[in-house]
Amino acid sequence: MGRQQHVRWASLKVAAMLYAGVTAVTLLPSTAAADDALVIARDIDINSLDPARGFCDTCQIYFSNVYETLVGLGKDNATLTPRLAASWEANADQSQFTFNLDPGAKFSDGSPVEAKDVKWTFERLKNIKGGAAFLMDPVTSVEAKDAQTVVVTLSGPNSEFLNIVSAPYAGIINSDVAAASGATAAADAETTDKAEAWFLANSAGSGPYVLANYKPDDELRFKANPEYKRTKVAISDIVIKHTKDAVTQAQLLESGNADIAMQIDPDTAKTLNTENLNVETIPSYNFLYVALAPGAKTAPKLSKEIRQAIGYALDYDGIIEFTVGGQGTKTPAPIPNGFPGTSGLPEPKQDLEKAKELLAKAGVPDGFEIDSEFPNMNSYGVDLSLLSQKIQQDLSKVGIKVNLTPVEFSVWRDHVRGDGIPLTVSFYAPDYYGSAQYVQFFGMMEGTPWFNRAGGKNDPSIANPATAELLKKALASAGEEQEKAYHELALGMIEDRIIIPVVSPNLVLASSKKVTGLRYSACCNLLMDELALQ
Amino acid sequence: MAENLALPGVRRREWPKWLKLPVLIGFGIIGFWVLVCLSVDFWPIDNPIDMVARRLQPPSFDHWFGTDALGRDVLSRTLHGARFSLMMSCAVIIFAVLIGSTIGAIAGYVGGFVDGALMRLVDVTLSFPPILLAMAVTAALGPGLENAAVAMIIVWWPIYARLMRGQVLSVKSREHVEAAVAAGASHSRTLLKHILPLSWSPILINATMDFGQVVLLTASLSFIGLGASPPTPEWGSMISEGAIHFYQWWICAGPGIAILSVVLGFNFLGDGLRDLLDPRSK
Amino acid sequence: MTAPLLEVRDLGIAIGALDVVRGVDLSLGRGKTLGLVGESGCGKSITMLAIMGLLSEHVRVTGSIRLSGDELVGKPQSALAELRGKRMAMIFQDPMTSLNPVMTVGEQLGEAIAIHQPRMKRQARQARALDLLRLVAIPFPDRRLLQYPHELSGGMRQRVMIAIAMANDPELLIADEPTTALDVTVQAQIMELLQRLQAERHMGMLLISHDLGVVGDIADEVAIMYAGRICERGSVDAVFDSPHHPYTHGLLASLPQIDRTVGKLASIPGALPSLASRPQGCRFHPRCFHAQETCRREEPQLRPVASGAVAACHFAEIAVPSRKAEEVA
Amino acid sequence: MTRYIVRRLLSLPLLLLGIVSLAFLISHATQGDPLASIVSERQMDNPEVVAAAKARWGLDKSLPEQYFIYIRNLLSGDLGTSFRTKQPVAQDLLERLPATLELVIAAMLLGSTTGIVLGVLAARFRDRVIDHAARLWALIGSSTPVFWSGLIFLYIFSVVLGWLPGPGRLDARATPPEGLTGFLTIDALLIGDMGLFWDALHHLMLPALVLGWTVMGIVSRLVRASMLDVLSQDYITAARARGAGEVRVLLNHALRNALVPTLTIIGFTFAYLITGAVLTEAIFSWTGIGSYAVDAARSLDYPAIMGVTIVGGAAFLLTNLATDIAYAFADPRIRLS
Repeated sequence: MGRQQHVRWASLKVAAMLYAGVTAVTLLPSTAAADDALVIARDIDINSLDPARGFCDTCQIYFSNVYETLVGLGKDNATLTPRLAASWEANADQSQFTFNLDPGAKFSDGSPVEAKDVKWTFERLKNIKGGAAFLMDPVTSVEAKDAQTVVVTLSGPNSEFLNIVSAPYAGIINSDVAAASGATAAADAETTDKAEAWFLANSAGSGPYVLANYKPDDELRFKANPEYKRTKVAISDIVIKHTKDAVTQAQLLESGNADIAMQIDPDTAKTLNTENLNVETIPSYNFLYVALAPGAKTAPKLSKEIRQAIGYALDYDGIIEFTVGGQGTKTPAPIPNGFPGTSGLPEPKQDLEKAKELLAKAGVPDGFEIDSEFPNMNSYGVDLSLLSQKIQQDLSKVGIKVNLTPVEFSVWRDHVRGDGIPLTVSFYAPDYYGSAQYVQFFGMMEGTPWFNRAGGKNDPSIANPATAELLKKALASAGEEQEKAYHELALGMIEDRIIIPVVSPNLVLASSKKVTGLRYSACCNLLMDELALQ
Repeated sequence: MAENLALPGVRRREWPKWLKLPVLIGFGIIGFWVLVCLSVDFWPIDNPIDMVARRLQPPSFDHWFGTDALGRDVLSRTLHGARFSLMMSCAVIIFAVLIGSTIGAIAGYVGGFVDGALMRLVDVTLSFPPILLAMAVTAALGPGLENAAVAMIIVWWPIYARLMRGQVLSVKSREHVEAAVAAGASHSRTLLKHILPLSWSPILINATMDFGQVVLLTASLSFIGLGASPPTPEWGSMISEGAIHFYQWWICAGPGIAILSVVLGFNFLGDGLRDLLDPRSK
Repeated sequence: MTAPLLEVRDLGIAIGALDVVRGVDLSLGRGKTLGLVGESGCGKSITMLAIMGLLSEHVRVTGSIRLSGDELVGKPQSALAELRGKRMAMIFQDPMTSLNPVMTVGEQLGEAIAIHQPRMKRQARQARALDLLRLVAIPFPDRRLLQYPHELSGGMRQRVMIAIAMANDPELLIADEPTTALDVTVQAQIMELLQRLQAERHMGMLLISHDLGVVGDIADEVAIMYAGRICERGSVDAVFDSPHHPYTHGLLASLPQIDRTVGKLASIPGALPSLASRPQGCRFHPRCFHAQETCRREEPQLRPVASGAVAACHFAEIAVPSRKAEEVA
Repeated sequence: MTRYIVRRLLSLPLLLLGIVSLAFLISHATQGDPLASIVSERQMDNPEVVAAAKARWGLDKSLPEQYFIYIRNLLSGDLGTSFRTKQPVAQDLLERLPATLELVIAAMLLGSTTGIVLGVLAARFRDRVIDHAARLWALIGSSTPVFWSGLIFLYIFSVVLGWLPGPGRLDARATPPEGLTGFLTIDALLIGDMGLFWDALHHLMLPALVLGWTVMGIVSRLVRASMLDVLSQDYITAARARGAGEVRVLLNHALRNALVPTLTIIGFTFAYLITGAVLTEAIFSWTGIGSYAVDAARSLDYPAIMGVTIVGGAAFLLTNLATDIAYAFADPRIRLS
């Protein structure tokens, strides 16, 4: 740039500023930039906006609203409803599914949603091997019979497959647009796909909204997708504002700066001035659990008796009182209450006598020391540090001394997977409606994450031989029989006491009175197209 | 003399009162906390990690500073917290001084390439803003009070190394040292017997003045979540726990005032010390 | 008869309980030069600061200081500030430390003008500053305006100080040892300049010095100060030719002269007493070769002596042989 | 003078290399496995996935190799890609820089003006009540942990009194203008939106106050000391002797000289400001480099940690250099020698 130009540019800026000053004075009474977007306050924990890579709560919300799944979940959080697939049928043993796509469905660029997009999306989800790739584990092939028909073949019977494809991570991507931006579904996609950065700035779905803007640690902005016709979208602009803590979320809501606050904990909810707010506390499908790892490197002896003793030593009511101010429910098994197989499970109870008795029987009447690391974070309104300290106190009553170390979540993940952590706490939220995912995550059988974390490789004795068979049975059956299989699986997991769920925190749905249609969905967390402003 | 009496309003006294008062206050505050550290076990207060009352209770007669989210007594936790803050700062300062002055003494005494290399390391370390360096180190080593201490030693040693090197350089050329070398004293003997005793005082003074800063940085690291682990009643992590329960202001108040008073105490001492040693203000 | 330009009566200066200066009387007419002579620490500089009103509020000033009949003691600082630099100006001992190091010569000169002639235009001020520099005979004055004090030589700096003092044509110029900090070769030039300016502008000049030689050369009258008091005062001729106070005598005797090579104050043993340990009686008696019992008890007052001067010595008439007589002998 | 600057500039690249190397060493001395923050839990046992991830993030190479690759990329302005945001670290830092600068500059302005005023008053009225009060206030300022004063101020001004807004840079409903300087107050003026300007200013006030307080403590202490020094100089008496009034003496003569040594501590203050900014941003949800650093440290996002430490170190180094040069320029005695 020449000097002359430079000077001119500088004087231009000065002029602009002067102009700004003058107009500012004349416009003084005007209010802040009018922006009638609906504002949602929540902690944005996005790890990716690529459906094949992202795996987090905010991602779940984002994918549900920007991409459409083949099958949806009804308002009862149990029935499946048509979405991209107008209809579907399964073969007799539930190992092959045929989806007939809605011919009217269009992506945000106006092109129709076709079978090839479904095939591409599912293959990419599987091949990128990202966070939600496990959803595609049962799938052996996806075939586009014609533009409107997709046939998915599974490796075995799976009665939960329809629930799986209702998970937001299985939302269908516009394959042409994405492929043009470096995305690929090929077998080596995990190394050759270059589209992750593109997905941070663009969306290619058929959902009610499209991505308007994403600024990490700041905001995630949506705007209505004009091509979306399935439901009536009432609000054209929605922004999720990154708001880390519950107190700030509450403040934003109270001051009218936010319309919905998603992570207000029950303690904070009590302090809310509810004059202009709707505050509803409902049971959630999320739960927090204590996990024991008998096979961890530094673990003391953790026989089944000792594990059960620990189960009896915990003060479940106290935990709920302490962590969520009483706003939570007990969860007997590591499957959320209300999911298949959970009705009629025995409620956990504290019984110190029995705990001591079991410890004596196991040869450790005076207790022992055990190391515990926990992720230093707040999940679903529960401060894990608080929870761990409460557990530390409870166990001290039966002579078990817990040495606590808080670590960052990523470190915790690394440790829990590596040498294992003898005693820890963690949390789980459903990816879709269905009980199999819990068995596949918590069950004591070869290959599940918690079997590995609990040290199943060092101590194969913790395996529960019945699990694999029962799961197979559950997946191949339906109705009563399926319910019974899951029930038995749940009882088995309670008996194992590797995973001891301690609290299912209630969810606080807080919004301004203007907002209607706010509800909690088991698959998708928040469905924005149902929202409206009065 | 006449110039000193000129108008600017600068009155000079032989031993100004203000110079002594802050030092006394500083001694008082630090003395109190040291006493707390030594005797807190015998105080009639609750156990700092036991849940002794209902949670989140505002200050009352039974719990002067209220209770926290786990129903623990904030006063008791604050008093017990003194141990962690003061002991940790002590350890950090001692190790930083030992390591720093050893390296500085060697650099200053040996000179040449060793000096150059060590001093470049000092320069580079001092080029980092302390908190970023401490954060990077604790993040790498993993959170925890011990690792935070290591991080802070890494942050602080270069300061003493530089100081000690300067001292050694200035003392080294004095006559009695040169005489000792001429008389055939070994290097280690010369360094230990003739040089170090003369080089200590500025380092000690600096260490006192840095104490408050170490307390602050420890608490900061804990506040970010890179320091002490629960249920340790460490002030920084107490404030960070309190920040979650923002409306229950009393959870933060105790540890906050504690940090403020300790740092203030050391700053008072440091200020007094500086005034004493600065010939200008006498 | 009009009031003298400067009249100091019974001036006392005290800091807390300490008397720094007591009972000082001075008088200076227009166009005249008064030399105030004494060792460092005798109170001459503080006397001068008192006249300028530059003492800190912690210092107590009593007595009377009149500038053309206008009483200065007790005047508020703001009123004094208006007089300073306009009707009375001052030159300091060390031109290096008394010029602001971060301001150019031009800025400082300009300031001196602007303070008292705020309405003068920038350009007029510039021209005036240039005139002033020419007045004090600084070579390349226009270049000097943009220079900083440390870029100038010592003599040049003192010329700048003098130019600043002359900025508003003061009636009274106080020069506090204006040549002490300068090279011997420059000293004479500066004194010459001062003398010339004084004559041209008809100013009264109060010259403070510990150097009797300089004072003898240019002053009309001289006052000798010792330990906060005046011990002898009179016309230069009277005091120099026949000193009546032993201290004056000692000072004169220590003057380096062509025929004598004696060290400074060689003829006066001992040293000036400190503020806190001033002796009873005559303050000079511990060093006086002629001290008697009376001297230890009673403080002598100024009284007229044969030469026409006044001296504060119990034995003014007999104690000191006439200087001339000594020389003859 | 020129030689001094040249010498300082020549040592700069060497120090920068030192900074980069040390930062690299520290972040690779880690105990945690960085893969844990990239690869998803269920895939960690799949060696293919792990190998692919290692290859993708360059973690399969030996340490020296990684080091040279890092240096090479650094020279082309590439600080690597953040594990957490999945964006280039350089881009993340650039996006957040204006927020931090706006906060730090506001705090610096606030802190140094109040600090200078307090320092001048304290020196002028040495040993009087005003001196003691100013010194105590400054001392408290530099002794209070910002993360605590931040919370207390938020509680008082935002919750109890409701005078100022809570955390954040703008109201949640306001949209910041895009593509301008990134300084919200300036941008708002540029587009002539007074409402937005007040909003940004209101949000800026508390954090700037909290951060500025610590600066004020340091500045006022130093200004007081150097004012005392300057006020006893001959040229102050000389200025009075030419009739300069009290204000002129204090500001034109004394302060002008006293500020020269004060300049030297700007570099020193910068270290405090960064420490303060990290904590202040964390409390006030200020999307700047400070909160980025905290998030990076918490999630073991090594590229980001390294980026922040390197950029912070380089900024610190440059500030020190700049203040040293500025110091030399401010004092004509040094400038012209």
